[in-house]
Amino acid sequence: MLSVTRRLFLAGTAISLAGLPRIALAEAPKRGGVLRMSVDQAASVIHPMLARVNPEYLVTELLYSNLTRLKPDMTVEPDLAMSWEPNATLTEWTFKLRPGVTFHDGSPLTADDVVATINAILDPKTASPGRTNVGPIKEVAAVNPLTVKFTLVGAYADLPVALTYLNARIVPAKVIAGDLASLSTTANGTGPFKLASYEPDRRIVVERNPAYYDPARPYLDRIELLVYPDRTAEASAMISGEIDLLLTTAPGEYERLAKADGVKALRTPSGQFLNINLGCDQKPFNDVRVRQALALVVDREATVGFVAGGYGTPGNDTPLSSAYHFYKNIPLKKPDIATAKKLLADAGYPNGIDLTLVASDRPSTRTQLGVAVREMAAAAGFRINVQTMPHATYLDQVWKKGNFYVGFYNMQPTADAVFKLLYTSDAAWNETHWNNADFDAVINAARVETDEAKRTALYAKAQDMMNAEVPSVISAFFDLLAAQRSYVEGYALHPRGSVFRLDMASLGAGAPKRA
Amino acid sequence: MTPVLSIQNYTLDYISSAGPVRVLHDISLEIGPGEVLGLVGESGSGKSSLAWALMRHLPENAREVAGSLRLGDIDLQRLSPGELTRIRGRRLGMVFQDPSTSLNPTLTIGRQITEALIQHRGLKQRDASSLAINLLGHVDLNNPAAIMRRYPPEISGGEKQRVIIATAFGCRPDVILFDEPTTALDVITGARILALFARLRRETGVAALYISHDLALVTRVADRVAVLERGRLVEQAPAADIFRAPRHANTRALVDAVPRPERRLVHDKPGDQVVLAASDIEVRYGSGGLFRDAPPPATKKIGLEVRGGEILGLVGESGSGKSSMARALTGLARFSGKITFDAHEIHRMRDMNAAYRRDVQIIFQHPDASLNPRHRIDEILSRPLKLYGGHLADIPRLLEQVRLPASYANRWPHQLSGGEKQRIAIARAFAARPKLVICDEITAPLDVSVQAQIIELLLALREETGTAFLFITHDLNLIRQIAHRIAVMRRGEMVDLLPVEDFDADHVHPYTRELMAASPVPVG
Amino acid sequence: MSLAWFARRLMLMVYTVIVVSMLVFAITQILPADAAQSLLGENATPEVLAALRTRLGLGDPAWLQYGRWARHIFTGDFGISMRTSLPVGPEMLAALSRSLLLAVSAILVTLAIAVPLGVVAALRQGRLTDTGVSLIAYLGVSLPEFVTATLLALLLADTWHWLPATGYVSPLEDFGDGIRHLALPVLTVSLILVAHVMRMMRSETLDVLKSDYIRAARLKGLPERTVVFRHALRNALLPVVTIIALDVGYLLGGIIVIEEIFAIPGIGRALMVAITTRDLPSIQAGALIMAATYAVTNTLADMAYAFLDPRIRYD
Amino acid sequence: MTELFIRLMRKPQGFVGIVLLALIAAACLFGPALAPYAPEKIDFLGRFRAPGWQNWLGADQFGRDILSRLMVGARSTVPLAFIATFVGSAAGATIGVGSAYLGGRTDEAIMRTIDAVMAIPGLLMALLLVSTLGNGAGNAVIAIAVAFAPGMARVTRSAALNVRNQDYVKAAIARGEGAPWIIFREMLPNVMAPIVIESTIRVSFAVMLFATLSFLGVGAQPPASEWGLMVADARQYMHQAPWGLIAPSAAIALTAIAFNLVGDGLRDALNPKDER
Repeated sequence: MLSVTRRLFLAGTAISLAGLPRIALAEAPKRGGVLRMSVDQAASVIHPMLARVNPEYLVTELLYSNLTRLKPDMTVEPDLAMSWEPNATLTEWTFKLRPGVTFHDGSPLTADDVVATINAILDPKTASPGRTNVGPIKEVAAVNPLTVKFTLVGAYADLPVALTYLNARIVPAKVIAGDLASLSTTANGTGPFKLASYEPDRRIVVERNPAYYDPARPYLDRIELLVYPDRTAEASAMISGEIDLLLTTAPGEYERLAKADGVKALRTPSGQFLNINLGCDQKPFNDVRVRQALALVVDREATVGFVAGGYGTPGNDTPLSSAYHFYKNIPLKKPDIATAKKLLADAGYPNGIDLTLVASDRPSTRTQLGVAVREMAAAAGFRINVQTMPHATYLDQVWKKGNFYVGFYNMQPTADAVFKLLYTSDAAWNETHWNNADFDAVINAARVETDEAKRTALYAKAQDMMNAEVPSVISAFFDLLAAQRSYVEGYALHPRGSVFRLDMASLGAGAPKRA
Repeated sequence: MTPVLSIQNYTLDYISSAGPVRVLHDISLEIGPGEVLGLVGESGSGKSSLAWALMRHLPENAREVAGSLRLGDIDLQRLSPGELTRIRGRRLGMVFQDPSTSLNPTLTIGRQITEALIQHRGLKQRDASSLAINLLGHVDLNNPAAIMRRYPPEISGGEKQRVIIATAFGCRPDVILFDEPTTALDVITGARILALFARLRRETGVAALYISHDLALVTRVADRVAVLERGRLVEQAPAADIFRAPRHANTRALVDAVPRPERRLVHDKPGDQVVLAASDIEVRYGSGGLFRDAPPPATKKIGLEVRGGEILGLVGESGSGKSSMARALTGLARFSGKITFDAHEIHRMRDMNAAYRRDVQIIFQHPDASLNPRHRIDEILSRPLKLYGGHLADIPRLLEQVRLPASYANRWPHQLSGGEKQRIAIARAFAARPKLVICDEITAPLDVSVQAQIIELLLALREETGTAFLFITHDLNLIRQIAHRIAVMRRGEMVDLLPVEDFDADHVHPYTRELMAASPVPVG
Repeated sequence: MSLAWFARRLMLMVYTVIVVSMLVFAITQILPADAAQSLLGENATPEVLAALRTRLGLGDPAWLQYGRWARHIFTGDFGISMRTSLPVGPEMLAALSRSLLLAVSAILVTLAIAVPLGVVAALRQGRLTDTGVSLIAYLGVSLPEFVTATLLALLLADTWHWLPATGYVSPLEDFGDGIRHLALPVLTVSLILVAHVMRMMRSETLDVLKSDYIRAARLKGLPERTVVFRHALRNALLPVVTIIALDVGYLLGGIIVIEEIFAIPGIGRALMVAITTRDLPSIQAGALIMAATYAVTNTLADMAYAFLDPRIRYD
Repeated sequence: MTELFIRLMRKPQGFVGIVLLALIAAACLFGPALAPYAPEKIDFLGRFRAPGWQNWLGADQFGRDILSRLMVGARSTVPLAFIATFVGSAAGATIGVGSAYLGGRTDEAIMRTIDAVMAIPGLLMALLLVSTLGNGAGNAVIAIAVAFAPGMARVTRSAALNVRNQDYVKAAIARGEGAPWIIFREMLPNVMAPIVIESTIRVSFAVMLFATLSFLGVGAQPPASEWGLMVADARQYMHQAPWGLIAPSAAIALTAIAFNLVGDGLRDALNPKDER
């Protein structure tokens, strides 16, 4: 019985083929047309293993495919893999590949390509950001041309989710064996589109891949990506009809877009958040009372207003927002200056405390959070000096080293991913050095627990622990904001923020003809 | 005989922030047909204002208070702008002081002549061109067709003035105004322009108003001379009479101030002892570069000696190298050669010690530029005293020495007149008690009357101190009045070095002779 | 204006480029937070960083790096962008061509507006037209580009919808659309340039009108029209060649902001992106190309000026 | 000095410029005392409040009073621009006068190098320097000063070269005066006028350059109320709250105009046209 539920839960099959929601539609999406869209920064890296920012993820998603794909509800569906199955201890996973898939150059996709890709990502020399995110993989091997077996370091229930990771796009083995760096300027993937022209700071054009494995998709003939570094300008371009789709916008522009004719403003809650990282191994934040005091001065509702322009949800010092699967709704902390003062006094700071909060200049919301918190905290005796610095300097000098700075994170696909990224002792980016053994144990138990209820309970406990001990102050989650012309169909904002599914988009009535 | 140009009771004011300033008082003048009237006056006498009034080109702050200006039967003051363009150039021509700025540098000579001919004589372009070539040939320009295609910067100053004269005469006006037409030119070039003017006048019989500060020159070109002083007409007389029998006291002073070689002002003999000896002095400005040839030397191996108490004149046209000698001797320009001073040998600037710098002083041409505008007079005079020893208490004495009141010590240079400034510069030089003073064209920008006073002062100081002078000038008449010996320079070379008595002798260099001929000596 | 003069002028240009290259190299060499770090971002690990630094040659002494860089540039190789892995040279030159399109258009617009206005202001010195022109000029030189750009975009694009707010369309691909997209940035740049050129034009015209040869032309009896158009305008216009060439320096700086705001993929924005991402080869190439453009423009302007003005030609 | 001031006030541009400068100076001196609110006081309910009786010039995205921020911000904008110009001018003037005094090949070499440095546009130079030195107002001041120095050197040098050829300098050399006396007592006082005029006008460039650097995110840093930074912040909300954009823009423009006017006025006052 157990194995059956587990299989139902963990294994994926091609029955839930992508495009299923489409069946409900009376009309089939119109084929053809050119979609012009904007991104707010250049996709300067189209090497799928090295991409780091959303526009780059978008381009690699158009050109390549993963084994699995993340659905808007944060569960997985098949992509290049038709189905998968773990062993009983969750240490070995077998993936069956979709037959007949070809790369853009016409060569067939085989298990060797998958093996080579995963190995390349895991190779430190590749310097792929995805190295620590694709799961605890010990070994990957081709069983036969269409079957791949992953052997893991330990039990891990979320491997199919991990393989949706944005750098785990499958590339041909021969490219990896030959000139892997060539992927910086050329592309050879199995994705729905092929690279037509690449001028990173000006325009990137992709064209329909006629050999895509799903003959129905993509619907569009061509997508043009234009770079609009200025959000205001980007929104103006959308309003004037220069562009059909913009991936992300600012709250101020969102309201203008929502009011504009022919524009549909898009919004979805997400797990993207800003936090204030507290170095729990150093004075003064090694004292839990100082951390709690700081958590009590922050007006979370107001922060959503100040930082997210009202387009967000308040945070409760845990990294899980309501967009996550295992989110626990804990009553929201309210500002309590008196208690905060008392906690500070108890911790040995009756006359207040002087601190320097570092905020990098990108994105600018980091500084806004700093400024808002500085003013809110002043009442309780925190005298905070906000220091801004260029992002590169911040990464070099402060990130993972400082004990009081503003962090910014995208939503992760799973609860495990975000905890293991930031808060466990063995986290990839253990910024807070909270190093709480109890918390580690809870997270480790949850990642091998297959019972949904027990797992929910474990993650609830983890969230309670963070809410109580405040390794970092998480006061607001951002909603993702975007906009499209109303004739664009089939596009939906994905809460993950970095999944786009433009193969589903099409142009409906009223779309301008573009050569 | 009706006058072609008549000025009756003309009075002109300029409005300044301090109120109206009268520049012309009740002037009445007439020019008959074919007559040349010379108008003489020192700077500020209002002679140029009269010219501008006639040309109807007065500044905006000018107010014509009274009187009339008539060209034949035309009332110049009542002309509309349109009518004016038909009078200017056509009936009333003008030749300007500085030919190098009076031609548009970016239009060809041909264009600038023909446009006037087309405008005033109604010619077609082709006819205007051939007429222009004729006219240019007539003013003794070689290869007029080629000149037509040139731009003003490509031809010399004398040639430019000929072009302007050709243009003025070419439109056949009734009257031509000449505003100091030779002042900006070298002596010899100026003399040739005057000769040209005389010839054209004979040929065309045009009437002219000839304005100049130079009384001697005017008496040679004009039939009648009018003397203007501070806006008042003090005398009108036939040119031949004015030197012989000036009636007005002011005219007499002006006449007396005009340098005449035969009237020597220095009568003693210099000492025998050589104060300064210079030999093989060569000055070069700038050096050759990768893509640049070295310019020719400004002086070529010049040697000269100055004896105790002697006045040595150094004469030449602009560019002859005479000022470069002054710079070399005072350590302002790099030079090669040898200077011997008081048994001290100097081969380069560095060899000039404090004693030499004290003993050899220089006075510059422009009094405006030689005093630092940000220093008061007492500070200016205190520098040599501080450097060479002396007492600040001497400043009143220094001022008195140059005939200035002691109260001037507190003044700023801009509060002084040109002559007064030059006196301060002289006082500064003599504060060092020098053995040799080099005067570099120190009277050139001054009016003749002021020039005479400065010369008188210098000679008086020489009496007192026994200082020797190296007196550099382009004015041969002036230097022949005061120098013991005169060196003549041309293009960096010394062509003559003669005692002043020998200047009438036969063995003078042809160039010197030409220079003498060109220096206008007053008629009478 | 001899051959020697040409040669000297060219030597000066080469000297300029050499000095600039050393300066740019020196400044970028001591950039903190080295390129490898910013390249790898949050995913840098010590061993990966070390490997990358070696690959980029960041460990060598500065003069060695400069020598290598200069030698490559001499052969036209500006290196590979650390950010995009594309060759920097072609990228920057393509960006430059787009910037030059903007710059040249702006200069043409400026000349068309500023010259007549400046001359009119000079001819009507002290009157209402002159005062009006002066006010515009003061406003133009007193508003930073980012303010003008924002306000113009707010009015002309967002409020009145006359022009597209931003973006770049190559006029080679779609001429009409390309021009429409250029309009706002060109207008912004021109506004500031117009102010400057207009002031210069006014004072040059005034100076020329005061000159002896204009007086001579008037007293020759030429009609005022001929005096202004044939004699004055020509001489007043000549220095504008040099002024414009000097303004190219400002222009090249100004387009950094303009291109950033109007999303024009020109060299200014390429440089801005390079500076924020510490992409050394791109910064060095961009700055050098920008300065070289300025040097070349000035050399050409000097030559044009010498060619047009007989005063210089026969010096 | 007073005479100069009177002459300056008599010209319309001098008068307007001086009045504007006086206002700006008052804001710099007394801004924090006069401001109706603390410049960093956030007010959740007052976000994007339109200009009115509560906030005369409106409020920004944090509900901070824009008028107060402008008044306090004057202090972190104008004096810094002033300092940057002063430092740049002083350095440039020293190089310029020195170069003119030395003359010859040294002068040639210095000036050709200065010309070469000027081939790098000012803003680019400032950007490169700031990215090297690190973001921040202090470094922006240094960068602006460095970017200004070559231009000032060129202006000063051409004026100084003129003075160098004046007879009073030659007289001093012929007298045997030392270099310091000649440079500082004979030459410098006579090139002060062009230096002062040029510097005054350059303060307006400095204000704008400083604002531009802040706008590009490398100058003053939040929560400073530097004007350029205020514009940059307000740009994001310009359709919601255009007053946040217009007020600091106008402040920058007025300051720049004031210095331009005074500079032009000084030019006229220091070179009085002769009255015939």
